[in-house]
Amino acid sequence: MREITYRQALNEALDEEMARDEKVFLMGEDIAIYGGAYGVTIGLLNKYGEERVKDTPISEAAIVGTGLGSALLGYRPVVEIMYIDFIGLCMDQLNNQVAKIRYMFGGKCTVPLTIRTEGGAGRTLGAHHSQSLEAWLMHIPGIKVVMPSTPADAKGLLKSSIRDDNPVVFIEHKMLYNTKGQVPENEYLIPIGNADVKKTGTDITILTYSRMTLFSLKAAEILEKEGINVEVVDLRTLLPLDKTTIKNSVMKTNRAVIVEEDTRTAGAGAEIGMTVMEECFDYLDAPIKRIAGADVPMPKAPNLESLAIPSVESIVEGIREVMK
Amino acid sequence: MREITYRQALNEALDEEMARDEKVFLMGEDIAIYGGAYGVTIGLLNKYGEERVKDTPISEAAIVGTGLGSALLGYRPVVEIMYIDFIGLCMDQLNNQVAKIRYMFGGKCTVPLTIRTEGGAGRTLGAHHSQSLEAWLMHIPGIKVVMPSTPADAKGLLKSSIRDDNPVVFIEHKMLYNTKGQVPENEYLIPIGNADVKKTGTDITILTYSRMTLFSLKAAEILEKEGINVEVVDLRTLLPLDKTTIKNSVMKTNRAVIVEEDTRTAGAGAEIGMTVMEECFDYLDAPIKRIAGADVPMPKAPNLESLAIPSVESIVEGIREVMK
Amino acid sequence: MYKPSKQEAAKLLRQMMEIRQFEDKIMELLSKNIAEGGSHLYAGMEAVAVGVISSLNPDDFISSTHRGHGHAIAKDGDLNALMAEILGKKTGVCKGKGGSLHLADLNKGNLGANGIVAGGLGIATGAGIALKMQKSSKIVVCFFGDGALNNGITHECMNMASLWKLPVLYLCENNLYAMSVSINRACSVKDFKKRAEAYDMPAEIADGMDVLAVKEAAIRWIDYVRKGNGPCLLVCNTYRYYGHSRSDPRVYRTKEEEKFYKDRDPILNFAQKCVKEGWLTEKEIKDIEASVTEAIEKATDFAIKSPLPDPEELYTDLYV
Amino acid sequence: MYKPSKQEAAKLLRQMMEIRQFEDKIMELLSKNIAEGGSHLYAGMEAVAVGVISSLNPDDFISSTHRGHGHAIAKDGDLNALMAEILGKKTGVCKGKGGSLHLADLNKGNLGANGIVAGGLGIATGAGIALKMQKSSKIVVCFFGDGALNNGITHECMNMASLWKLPVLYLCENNLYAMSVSINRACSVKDFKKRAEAYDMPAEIADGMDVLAVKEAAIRWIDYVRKGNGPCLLVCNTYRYYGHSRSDPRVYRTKEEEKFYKDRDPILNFAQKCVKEGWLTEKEIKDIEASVTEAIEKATDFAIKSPLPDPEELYTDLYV
Ligand SMILES: Cc1ncc(C[n+]2csc(CCOP(=O)(O)OP(=O)(O)O)c2C)c(N)n1
Ligand SMILES: Cc1ncc(C[n+]2csc(CCOP(=O)(O)OP(=O)(O)O)c2C)c(N)n1
Ligand SMILES: [Mg+2]
Ligand SMILES: [Mg+2]
Repeated sequence: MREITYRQALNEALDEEMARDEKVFLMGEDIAIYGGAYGVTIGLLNKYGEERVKDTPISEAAIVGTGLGSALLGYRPVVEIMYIDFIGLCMDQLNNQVAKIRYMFGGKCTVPLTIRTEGGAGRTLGAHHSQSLEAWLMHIPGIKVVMPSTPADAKGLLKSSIRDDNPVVFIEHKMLYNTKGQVPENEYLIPIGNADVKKTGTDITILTYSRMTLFSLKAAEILEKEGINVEVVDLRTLLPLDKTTIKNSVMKTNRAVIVEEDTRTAGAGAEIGMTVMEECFDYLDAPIKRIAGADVPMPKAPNLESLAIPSVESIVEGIREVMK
Repeated sequence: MREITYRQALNEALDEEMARDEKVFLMGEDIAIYGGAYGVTIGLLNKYGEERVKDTPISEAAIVGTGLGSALLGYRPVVEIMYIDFIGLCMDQLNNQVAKIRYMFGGKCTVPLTIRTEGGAGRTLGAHHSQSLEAWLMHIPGIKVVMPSTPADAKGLLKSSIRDDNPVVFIEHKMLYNTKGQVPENEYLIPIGNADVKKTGTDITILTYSRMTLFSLKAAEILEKEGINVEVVDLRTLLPLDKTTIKNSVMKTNRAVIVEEDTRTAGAGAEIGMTVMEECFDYLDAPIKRIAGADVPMPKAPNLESLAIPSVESIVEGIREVMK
Repeated sequence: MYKPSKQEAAKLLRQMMEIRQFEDKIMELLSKNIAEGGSHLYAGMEAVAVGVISSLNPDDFISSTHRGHGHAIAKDGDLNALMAEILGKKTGVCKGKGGSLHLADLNKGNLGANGIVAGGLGIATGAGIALKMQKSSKIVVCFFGDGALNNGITHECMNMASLWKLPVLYLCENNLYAMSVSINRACSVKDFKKRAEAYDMPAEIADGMDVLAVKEAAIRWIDYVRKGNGPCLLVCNTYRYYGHSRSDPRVYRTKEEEKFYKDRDPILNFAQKCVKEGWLTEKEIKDIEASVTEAIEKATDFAIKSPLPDPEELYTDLYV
Repeated sequence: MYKPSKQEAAKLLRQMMEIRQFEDKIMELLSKNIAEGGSHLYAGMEAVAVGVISSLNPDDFISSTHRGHGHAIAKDGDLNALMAEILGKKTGVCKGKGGSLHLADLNKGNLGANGIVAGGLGIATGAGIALKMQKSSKIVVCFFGDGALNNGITHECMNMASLWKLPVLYLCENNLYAMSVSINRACSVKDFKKRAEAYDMPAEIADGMDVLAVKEAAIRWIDYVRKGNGPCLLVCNTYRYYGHSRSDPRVYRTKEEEKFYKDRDPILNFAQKCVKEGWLTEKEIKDIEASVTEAIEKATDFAIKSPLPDPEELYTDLYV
């Protein structure tokens, strides 16, 4: 194995899938000449040409809508919405067309469309470039929602997303692009819908995903020294949730904390929490706790931005409380 | 008091507020000449003229966006999105502009904008005209979300929404427009953010809102005969949630069931449930249960449509289970 | 003027009659509460769907609208399956899950009706991307109403299609109103061709009450698009006879206006022309009409007698 | 050609210099990691903001873009408060909560920068509705980039504004690129005026590198809008000197092209013209420049020394 970045892992996934299946093509703002706002598509224009790597106008609704149209005719488009903050511009296409069309048509079509986007805070970009809106997407039956935390997961899950005959929204995190990790040289896939226990533990379960997995692992290290043995479950896929892994973990530890970067109210953590409630109520020794983003637009000021999302410290603090 | 319909109550609220404050004006598709798809604005064009009752082109994003612009300059627009199913078309305006602008600008503006819309199933209109998307809206800090179940609540809450200096999304239900109820003759307001105990009880709490309040009350009647004494809490406002009323009720009954029409996963019920979990864990004698819509687009077939949302029977059944 | 063969004239007339009688039947079923929910009826506009779609190859694509019965029938839709779908029956073309607003049949090139105004523009334009990448000679006709002209995605899609020279014929059915709002109160420009010029796209306005006029223009523009010249806009001026939906009292338009258009009825006038030009005899026309009536009765019967979907169907067909 | 008074010439030059030096300073702060996050810089485009906004009354409104520093400064923005805002400081014009992408000052008629491309179109058009209802003689100038032209809401708003004859001047800053995508690869029509014609709106294209040319056109169109004639579109052709953001290697454009525009620098050329026309002496220009440098240094100092917001500020200013 070798170490590569999350960005490179994503790039490899796209490259491999494009080489493997000529029906795969890319479309989005600044993905061709520029290589994507965060550099994920660099090099692909030169390798696959303009037809398969399309720069688009700033037309988010049309990007998703035309992605759908081409998918209905047998292509496997991977379209990019530059920031998840802009997803509101294509929510109608995503919710009413992409997600529902197969069902509405009585199963007579498939929509092998992947929508790549990125989210999260950390670069002090302010309220329009720092959001985590996965909760909206979890509430759309008909799509899948994937949010990888490591380079290896990112690669394996993006490849699975592209091969999936269902629409998948694949959400990257801006603060992960430069993170490095071991990634197999050989081709591999990671199945959508499987959580991954990133650290085993016996005292308490953290249910988390995306960048917060890294924060949670660091918190677990600190807590280890205090004798608190934390299990960190990286959900990886938010829709569908891997109820089995969640259940197995919480039935073992009898305590669950959810760590999520999105704003707390009606966030992803609410569904994750209720899943625990419904699957493991009798095993719970303490209330399920959410450590979540503050219910505010993301402020610019760097100190406020840090306060607006969970930190390693606030996770440590929160777990100490539950363990009291 | 007299009995009037939910539709009439809404119409009175608009009429009274327009008469009271010339800064109030209406804007939306087919609200003027036609009087609104569900007849809520009938008569207002004649009374207040074209300038204050504006028919718009089919431009949902612009309807919300221009509503915001006029609110920033001191007007109190009440804009209509004909079906909540179309809210995806203006999610960006709602989430990124309407909800965030006051915070982003350091509190230097107010947005006294009301967005009226309607939702819900029951008319076999299919997947694009039957949704309940309140969960998306609850996840937007900066707005309020109101969903009345009775004519009296509808009137008092719509008047409060219009007078509120914050943006409010006011969600009506298509199956309630023809329902009747006692509505005071004199002017009154109902504060946003207060739940209402529509029936007191001792054995179990139903937390619900909008049309499902009616279903829940019917279920409570049936259960009464079986000796199960149900308390029905009509939340009325989903954002902010009335935690005090929720807490008081569940601490008394020790059991909570959420009845919601929206699709279950990451629905409004998840947040309501987690609120109960966080506020009342130690008082719970049974797991919190969600009785919710099926995780599918709304099917056309009338039998499937009925199955896709909670029914009086499924509520009764669900409560019997919790009481076992 | 386009001159159809005898056979062709019979087919055009038949299809228009099928649509008219289908819609009249749906209205009847709605009034009797046999059909539930809403249906936007195509009566009055038959010349558009039939004129355009009869000029396509069977393997070309269309995307349709909330007013989609006419397009579905013209695109070789099965009357039984369409009627059953509108009633939400198991035997419907979408198994009863779609309904009137979501009639679709991909095998026949119908990419679907749509409950969202302008909701089909993305689908059609994306199909255009696919066809262009396949170097296919197939094309897509994207139907939409005058009301859809003012929605954002229409703009985005037309711009994209023109930029990339996609094989899409944008077909605007201008029936003067979007629900209750007349074009003059919704669209800032009188001449809809200007909307196409904004994307450097050619445009033409045709008489949508005259099936031969529609065909004449459609054939020309289909050919233009098929040859790889990129998209174009064809506006067909037409009129819907019924209200927007069942409960619409139509206060926004006058009885005179309604009469003006009904006097130009696309079916009556074409039938007269067929006789005058010697394409069909009165007798032949009566026979067609009778046979259509029979087909619609059969379809109605089929639909009414068909069972509702099985309850388990609630959860099928969502994910692959 | 528009002829400014001596005082006016000095003011135009001063404002353009303020913007240029402000942006150069931000670039410096970004490189030194004193400023964090992104900033889209206005350098090169100064003639547009200054030419247009100097032609407005102080109580007129503007809406701005993601590239909004120039508009904010020209709309009488306080340099200290703007610089502090970009650094996210408590003393910023939005208390440090907005940042570069959200500079706003309603008291001065600046309805705000916007992180969403075309995000200001609704706000500006809605402000137009309010002004029209008030029968005010104030107007709104709605700034947006060439890239925003192809977004749906632009279409919806322009249609609405023209339909209702709202007092909005749509001001397209055409700097040839939206991030890396050139106008030819994003916009299907070469002549942007056609976009306005699609809404029956007049349009003009002005040289956005020449502050007097901008002013000349702006004065005319502001007057047109103020008189109640409805909206119009003014396109100013211009160029941004820096990359789209800090990390942009600018592979999508040539060094020759960059040089071509830098040779037409709006500040240098206007300064030369001022001398040539006798509006200002070289000495006066030097003095202005020096005084601007001092103001920018002072603002930088102010911003850097200002504290971050108090932690409690996280939860304030959300609801009234
Ligand atoms: C996005 C959206 N907005 C509003 C509606 C409600 N609605 C359904 S049909 C219609 C009018 C459409 O007018 P037009 O496009 O001219 O088609 P027509 O009905 O005249 O055939 C409206 C407003 C909708 N379905 N979708
Ligand atoms: C809706 C939306 N899509 C994409 C972006 C990312 N983005 C920021 S600026 C920009 C280019 C804008 O180009 P233009 O409108 O021409 O303005 P310019 O940057 O050239 O001044 C893009 C794509 C965004 N902020 N908002
Ligand atoms: Mg119409
Ligand atoms: Mg540009």
